[in-house]
Amino acid sequence: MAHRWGMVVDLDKCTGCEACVTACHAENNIPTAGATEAGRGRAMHWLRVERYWEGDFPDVKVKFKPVMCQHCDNAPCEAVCPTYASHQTDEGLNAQVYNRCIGTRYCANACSYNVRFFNFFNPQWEKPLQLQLNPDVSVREVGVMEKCTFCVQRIKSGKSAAKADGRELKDGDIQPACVQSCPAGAIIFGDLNDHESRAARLTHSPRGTKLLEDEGTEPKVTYLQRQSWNEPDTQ
Amino acid sequence: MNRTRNNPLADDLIRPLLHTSVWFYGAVLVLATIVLCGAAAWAYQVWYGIGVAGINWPVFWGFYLTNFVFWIGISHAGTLISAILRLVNARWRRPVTRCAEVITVFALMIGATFPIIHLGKPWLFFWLAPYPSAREIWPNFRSPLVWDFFAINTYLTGSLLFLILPMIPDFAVIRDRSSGLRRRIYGTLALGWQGTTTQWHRLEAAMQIMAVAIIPVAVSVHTIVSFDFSMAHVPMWHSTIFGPYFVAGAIFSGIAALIIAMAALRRTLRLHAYLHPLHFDNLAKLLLLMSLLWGYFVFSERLTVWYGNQPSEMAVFWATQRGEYASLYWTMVFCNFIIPVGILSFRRLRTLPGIVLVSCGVLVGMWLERFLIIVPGLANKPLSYSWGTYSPQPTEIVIMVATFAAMALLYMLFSKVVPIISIWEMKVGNQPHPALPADEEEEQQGLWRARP
Amino acid sequence: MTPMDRRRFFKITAITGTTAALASCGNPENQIVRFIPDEELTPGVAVWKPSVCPLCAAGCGVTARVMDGDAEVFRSGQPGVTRMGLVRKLEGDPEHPLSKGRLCVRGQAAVQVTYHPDRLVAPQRRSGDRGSGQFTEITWDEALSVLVERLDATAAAPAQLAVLSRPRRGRRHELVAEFLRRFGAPAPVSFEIFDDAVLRRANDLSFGRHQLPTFDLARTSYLLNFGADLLGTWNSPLAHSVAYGAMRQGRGGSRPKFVQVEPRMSQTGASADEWLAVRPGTEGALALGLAHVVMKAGLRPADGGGRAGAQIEGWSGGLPAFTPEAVEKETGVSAERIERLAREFASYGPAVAVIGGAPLAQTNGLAQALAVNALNALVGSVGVEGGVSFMPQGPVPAAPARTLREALAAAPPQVLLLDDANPVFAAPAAWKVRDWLRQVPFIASFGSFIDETSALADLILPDHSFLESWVESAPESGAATAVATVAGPAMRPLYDTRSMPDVLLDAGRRLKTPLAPALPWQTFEEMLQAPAAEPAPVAAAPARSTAAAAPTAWRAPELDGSAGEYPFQFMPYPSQALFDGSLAHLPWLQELPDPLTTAMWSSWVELNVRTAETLGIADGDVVEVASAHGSLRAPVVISPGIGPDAAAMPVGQGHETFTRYASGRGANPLAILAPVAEPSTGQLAWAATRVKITRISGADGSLILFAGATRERPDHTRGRG
Amino acid sequence: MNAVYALYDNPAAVQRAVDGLRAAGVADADIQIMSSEPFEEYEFGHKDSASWIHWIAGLGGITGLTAAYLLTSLTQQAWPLRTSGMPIVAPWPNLIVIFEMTMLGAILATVLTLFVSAKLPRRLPPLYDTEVSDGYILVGVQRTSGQPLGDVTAALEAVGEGRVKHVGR
Repeated sequence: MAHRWGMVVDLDKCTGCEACVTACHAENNIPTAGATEAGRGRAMHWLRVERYWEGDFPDVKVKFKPVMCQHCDNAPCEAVCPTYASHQTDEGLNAQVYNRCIGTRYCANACSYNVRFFNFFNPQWEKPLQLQLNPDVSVREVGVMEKCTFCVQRIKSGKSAAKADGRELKDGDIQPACVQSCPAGAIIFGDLNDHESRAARLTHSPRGTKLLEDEGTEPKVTYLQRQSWNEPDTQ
Repeated sequence: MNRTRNNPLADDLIRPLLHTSVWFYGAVLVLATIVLCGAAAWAYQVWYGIGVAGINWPVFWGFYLTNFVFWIGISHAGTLISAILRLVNARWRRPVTRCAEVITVFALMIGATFPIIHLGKPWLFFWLAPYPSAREIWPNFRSPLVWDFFAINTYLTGSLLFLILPMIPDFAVIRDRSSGLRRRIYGTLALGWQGTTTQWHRLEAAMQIMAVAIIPVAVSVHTIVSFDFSMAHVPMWHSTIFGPYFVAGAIFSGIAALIIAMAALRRTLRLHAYLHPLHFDNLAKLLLLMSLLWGYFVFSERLTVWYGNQPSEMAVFWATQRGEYASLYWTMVFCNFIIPVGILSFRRLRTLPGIVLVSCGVLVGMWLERFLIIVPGLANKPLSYSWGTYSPQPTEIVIMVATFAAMALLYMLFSKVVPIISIWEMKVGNQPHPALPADEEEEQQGLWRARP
Repeated sequence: MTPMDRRRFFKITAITGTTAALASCGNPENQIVRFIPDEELTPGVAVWKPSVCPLCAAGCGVTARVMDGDAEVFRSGQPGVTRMGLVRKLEGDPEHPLSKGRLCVRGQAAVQVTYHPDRLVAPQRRSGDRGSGQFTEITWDEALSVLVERLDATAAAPAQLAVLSRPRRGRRHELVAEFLRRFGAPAPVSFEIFDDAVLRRANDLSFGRHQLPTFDLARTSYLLNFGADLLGTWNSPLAHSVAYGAMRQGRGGSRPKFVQVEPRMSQTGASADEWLAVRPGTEGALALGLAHVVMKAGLRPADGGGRAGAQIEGWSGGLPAFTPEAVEKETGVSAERIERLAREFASYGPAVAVIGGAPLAQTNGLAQALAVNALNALVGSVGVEGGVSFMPQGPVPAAPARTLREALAAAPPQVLLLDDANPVFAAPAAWKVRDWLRQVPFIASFGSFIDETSALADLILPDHSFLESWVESAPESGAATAVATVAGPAMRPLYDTRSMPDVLLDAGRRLKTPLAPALPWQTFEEMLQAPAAEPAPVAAAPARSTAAAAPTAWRAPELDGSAGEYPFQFMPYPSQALFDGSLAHLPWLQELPDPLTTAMWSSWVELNVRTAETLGIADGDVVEVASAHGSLRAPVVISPGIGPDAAAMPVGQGHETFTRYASGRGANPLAILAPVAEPSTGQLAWAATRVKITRISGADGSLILFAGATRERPDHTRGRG
Repeated sequence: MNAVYALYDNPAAVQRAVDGLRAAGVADADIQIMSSEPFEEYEFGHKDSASWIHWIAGLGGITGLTAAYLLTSLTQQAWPLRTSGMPIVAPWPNLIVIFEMTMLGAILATVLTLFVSAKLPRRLPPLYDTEVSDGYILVGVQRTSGQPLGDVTAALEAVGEGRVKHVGR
C-alpha cells in the first residue's frame, strides 16, 4: 500500500522553544530575509510556533502551536494553481514544484493556514554562508512560492536507504528536521497508512484535533491538545 | 432632406482625423512620458524582483490585482452597454456605442496586463495559456486564473470584433474622402468595402448575433473575476453574492468611465452636436440605478456577515467598518452611494458638471471597493497570528498611474485614427426623424439645462 | 609572472603534493587558486561526525553532517578555492546522554559561526586607535612573535599576565589555568553575566556540592519552578526539555503538575499548568511560606530539611515569620493559594522545586536559593527519583580564583589575553570595563569576530571554529551519570586560524624563559588523548555533612534606585535566541521570532497592559528606560505576562561592534544596570535595578514582529463590536 | 467587363431605379446597390437578406463547446494530477471553460461568415464610386465585356434624377 505521510504535534509537550524553526531553516535552505525585509513582512518560516495569550495578568496563559503546511487532503491551495505547481502526490504530500511555479501567489491566498512563503527577491547568502546549504534541497529563485515539504528529501533518502539495505521501511526511519530536533519530542512523523506507526495511532488520540477543522481541508497534521492538571485521587 | 455632401455629419466626425492641434501633441507627450515611467517601473520590478512592491506575507495581492479588477470592471462600460442598447434598439445609443466599445477594448488590454505584472516570474506568463508548457502538462482548468484567461480572451476577441466590424464602412468613407498615403492605409483597412446591400445586411446580422453573444460573455467575465476571490477560503471572499455583485459594480464603474470619456470627447473634439444632454442624462439615470443596485449588494453582503457572526469574517468586517480600513471604507460608501444618490436623484442637480463629478467619485469609490475586497480579507485570515497589513510602494503607484495615462493616451490616439462616433450609424439614426433639433439650439447658445 | 601551463601545474602537484596555484584563463588580476583536496569524500554522500556545541555551558553532544563542496578558503596567506568536506547541518547526538539526538534552537544555528561572513580569516594587528576596530592582516609568525615578545617582557613580573574567559569547565580551561600557573600568573579571570555562582554557593551550603543541580523532570510528579527558564536558556535547557517531554506525555499514570513562579512570564512559564505572578525577588519568601505550611500541617517534620533546613534562620521553629498571611503581603500571592500549593507540593510527590535565573540575581539571591533547597529537602526530594540530584563528577576544577569584579578592583595587568568573553558588552557600564581595558598596555584576543571587547585588542589570534578543532565538554549537570565529551574536528579549517590551546602551547615553547615545568603536551589534541584523571566516585545522593554554617535569613531584596523616582523594577532576561548577546551575530537567530513577543531583529521593553495605558503608550512606541546609571531607548511590547510595576527587556541586542548582523541594532539593557552585587559571591545582581519609563515617540519601525495578533480570538464578534 | 451605374441622392429614387431595372428584365442578382448606410425602410434594402447566418453561429458554438470539452477532459486525463481532492475530470470548473469557448466559437463563426459571404476582404472592384461616401446611392449593373448595357442605361435614366455613369467599354 502506498504511504500516506502525516504528522502529529503534541501541544502538551511543545515548549515553544523553536528548535524546530531553526532546524527547518538549516535543512531546507530557507533564506534569511534580513531586518528591513522582515520588517516588511517577508520573513520566511515554513514552520512557525504560533503564540496566543489567554486571559489577563495575573491569570494569564499562553498557548503555543507549531504551524507548518498541513498537507491537506483537500488542500485549497492546489486547485487554484494554474500550472499544477501545487498538487497532491501519491503519498499524500502537498507538493510544490518550484520549476512550474510562476508566482501568481494564489495558492498562498487560498491557504487557510498562511503557511506558504514567497520569494520576493532572489535569495542571497552572504559568502560564505552559502556553504551551510543543504545540497539535497534546491534553492528557490525569485517569484517562486515555497513551503514545508515534510522534508521530502529525507523521505526520499529514507526510502532509498531502506531499499538499498533490502528491508522494509520502519516507523521512525524517516524524520523531518523539525521532528529530529524537537527537544521535547512533541512532533511525531510517520505513515498514516501503517496503522502500527506512532503517528497513525496518535492521530486517533482522543486529544487529537485538526487546525481549522471546519474549513474542510482534511489536514494530515493532527494536534494533540494540551491537557490540564487534575488533582489525583488521594487515597 | 439633404443627405449628401452638404450634410456636415461626415465632415464633423472625420475632422479630428485630419486636423491636429498643438495641445494634442503636448498631451500625447505628457501621457507617453507617464506611460514610459510605468514601463520603467515595471522593468525595475522585473529586474529586482516583485518584492519592490508592497505585497508581503500574508497580503500576497495588493494594488496590482486591485487595478486588474478595476480595469476589467471599467471594460464593462462599452461592449455590454452597447450590446444591450443595440438589442433593445435604443435610438440614443448611436453616438455612444463606439466611444463605449473603445473603452472596453483598451480597459481589457490594460486590465489583462496586471495579472502579468503581478506574477513572480512574468517572463513565464504564457504558461497560463492552454498549451502543454512544462513537461507536457497543460494548464489546470480548475484554476480560476485559467478561467480568467479564457473569459478575458473571449471577451477581448468579441469586443475587438464588435468594435472593428462597424468601423469598416467608416474606413471606406475616409478612404473615399482622402488621398495619398492616408487613402491607401484606410483603403486597406476598409477591406474593399463597397456598401452593397449584401454587405450591409451581413454586417447588421453579424452585429445582431454578436450583441446577443457578447452579453453573457461580459457577465461571465466579471463573474469569473469575482471567482478569483470567491473560490478561495478567505474571510469575506468566499461568498456567493460575488458574481452579481462584481458584475453590477463593473457596470457601475464602466458607466462612470464612459460618462467621463464622453464628456472629455465632447469638449475636446467639439462634438456637442452629437453627444447631447439626453445621452448624459440617460447614462446618469443608468448610473443612479447601478448605484442603488450596488448599495443593495453591499448591504446584503454586510448584513449576512454581521448576522452570521463568524469570527474570522467579523475580523474583516470590523477592520473595514471601524478599524484600519474604515476611512477608505466610508470614503467608498460616500463616493459610490451617498453622492450618486444624492445628486442624480434630483433632476435639478443632474447637470453635466454634476454627472461628471459623480462619475469621478464613482471611479474612486469603485477602485476603493476592489482594494477593500482584496486586502482586508488577506490581512485577517483565520489564524490571527498571521494577520498582516499592506502599504503600497512607489513602483506599484507609478505603474497604476501609468495605466490611467495609458488609457487616456490610447483613447486619444484612437480618436485620431478612427471616427469616435460611427458615421454610418449616425446616418441611419438620422433617417426617419431629424434628431432632436432642440438640442442643437441649446448647444449653439452654450447653455446646458436639464431636459424636460 | 609567467602563466602556468597545465603540464607544469601537474608537475608541481606531483612534487609538492600539497598545494599549487593555477592561473585562471589568462586573466592575471583575477586568479583563482585551487588547493588540492587532501581528503576523500564521495560527492553527494553525507558523513556524520561528532562534535560538541560550544554556545552555552550545557555542553551538548552534536553530530555534524559533512558533505563535500567547493569552499573559498584562506590558507597560508593566500585566498583560494578547494573541494573539501563541509559541515552542512548539526543534529543532536543520539548517543549523547544530554542531547539524546535532539538539539536546541541555538545549537541548530551554531553552524553559522563557522560560515559567518565577518569571521576573521587570519591574525590581525591593530592599525587604528584602540577601539576604532581597524586592524591589518598579519602572518602567524609575526603574530606569534608579537605575543611572545610581550609575554617575555612580562616574564619579570609574571603576575602582570591575565586571561579573561568564561566560567566554563573542561580541559581547555585546565590548559589555560596550567599555563598561567606555570608562567607564574594568577588564575584566570572569568566573567559571564548569567553565571550561576550564587546557586553553586547555595548548593555547597545546603548539600555540600558546589555544583549546579540536575532535575529528574522525567519522573517527577510535581514541578515547582521559581523563575528558572529551564526549558529556554537556563542550566541545561536541552536536557530539561527532553525530560519535560517525557514528563508531560509518554509515561503512564497521572499527569504531573508544573507550577511556575515568576514576575514575568518566560518561555518556560508559558508551558506551566499554573502560573503565579510574584513580586520580583520574593520567590524565596514564597518557598519558605510553603515550607511553613508543610511543617505546620504536619505533612513533613522540620528536621526533614536536614542540613539544607539548617541553613535557614528559624527553620527548626517552623518558620514562624512565614505564615501564609505574612507571605501574601511580601509576595502578592494569596494566602489560600499558598496553603493549597504547599499541600499539593507535599502530597503529590515526587516533587521538585527549582530556582534559577532572576530570583538569584538579587541582593538576597543566596537566601532565595537556600530557601528552595530547604523546601526540596523538606519533602525528601534530594537524591531521589523525580527529585533533584547532582551529576557525579571528577574533581571539580578549582573555581576561578578571580571574578571580573575582583580583577577590575585591582590595577590592570600588563598583558591580557581574551578568550571568548565580551565584558565590554555584557557588564554594566557602571563597571567601566572599557576604561579598565584601555589601561592595559597589551591585549590579545583569540576571538573569531571583532566585538566590543576585542575591538580594544592590539592583536587578534583567531581561533578555529568549534567544527574545525578538537572540542570537549564536561557539563556539571543535565544527566544522572557523569558526562565528558571529546570530539575531533568535523572539517578542516577554512582559514588561517589556529586552535587557541595550540597557540598557547606554541607560545609557551617559544618563551625566552621556558615555563617550568614545561607543559607536557605538544598540542591540545595530545592533551585530550592523554588519560584524564579518573572521576572520583561520588554517590548519586549527596553526602549530608553536618558542618555547621551560620543560618541565613531571608530578607526582602534591596533594589537600586528609589521607588518614587524609579517606579519600575527592571528585569533583563537572556533572550531565547541571542542568549547573553554572544549569539547576536547569527542571522538565523536574529530572524527567529521570540517565543513570547514574536519579535525579530529587535530590542523591546515589555510593559504590562495597564501600565502602558496609564503612560499613554501603544505597542511599538519608543520609550526611554532610565536607571540611576544610564538610559536607553527601545520600542515597547505591551504584554499581559508581566506585572504592572515591572519592565522586562531581553539581553542580546545593542551591540556597537559585532558583525554586520548585530552592530547598531537595538539597545543593551545590561548597560544601564546598577553595579549591585549578591554579597556572598560578588555576582552581579542583574535583576536589582529600578528604572523609570518615559514615552519618547510613536512607533519608529524598529520593532519587527512576526505575528499579527496576540490573541487567538480577538474580540471581533458582533456583540462587542 | 463593362458596367453602368447611376448615383442618386435619395433612397426613393433608388427604389424607383431598382423597380425600373426589374421592369426592364434585369435579374435581381445583377442589380447592385451601394450606399454609405443601410436602408432598412426601403424594399431594396432587404435584397439578399438571409437568416442562415444564425445557424452558422450556432454551429460555431457547438464546435467551440466540443473543442472545450475535449481540451479539458483529455488534458486532465493525460496527466492525472490530483488537486484539492477534486475529481481528475472536474465537471464544474470545466463548464466555465466550455462556456467561454462555446461563445468564442459562435463569435468567430459569425465573423467568418460575415467576411466570406460579404466577400471581404477584397480589392475595391471597378464598379464603385467614391461619391457613395458622400451620401449618394449607387445603382448599377455589371456585365461581361461586350454585352450591351443600353437597356440598363435607359432604365436608370428613366428615374429622372441622378447621374448615369459608365465603367469600362
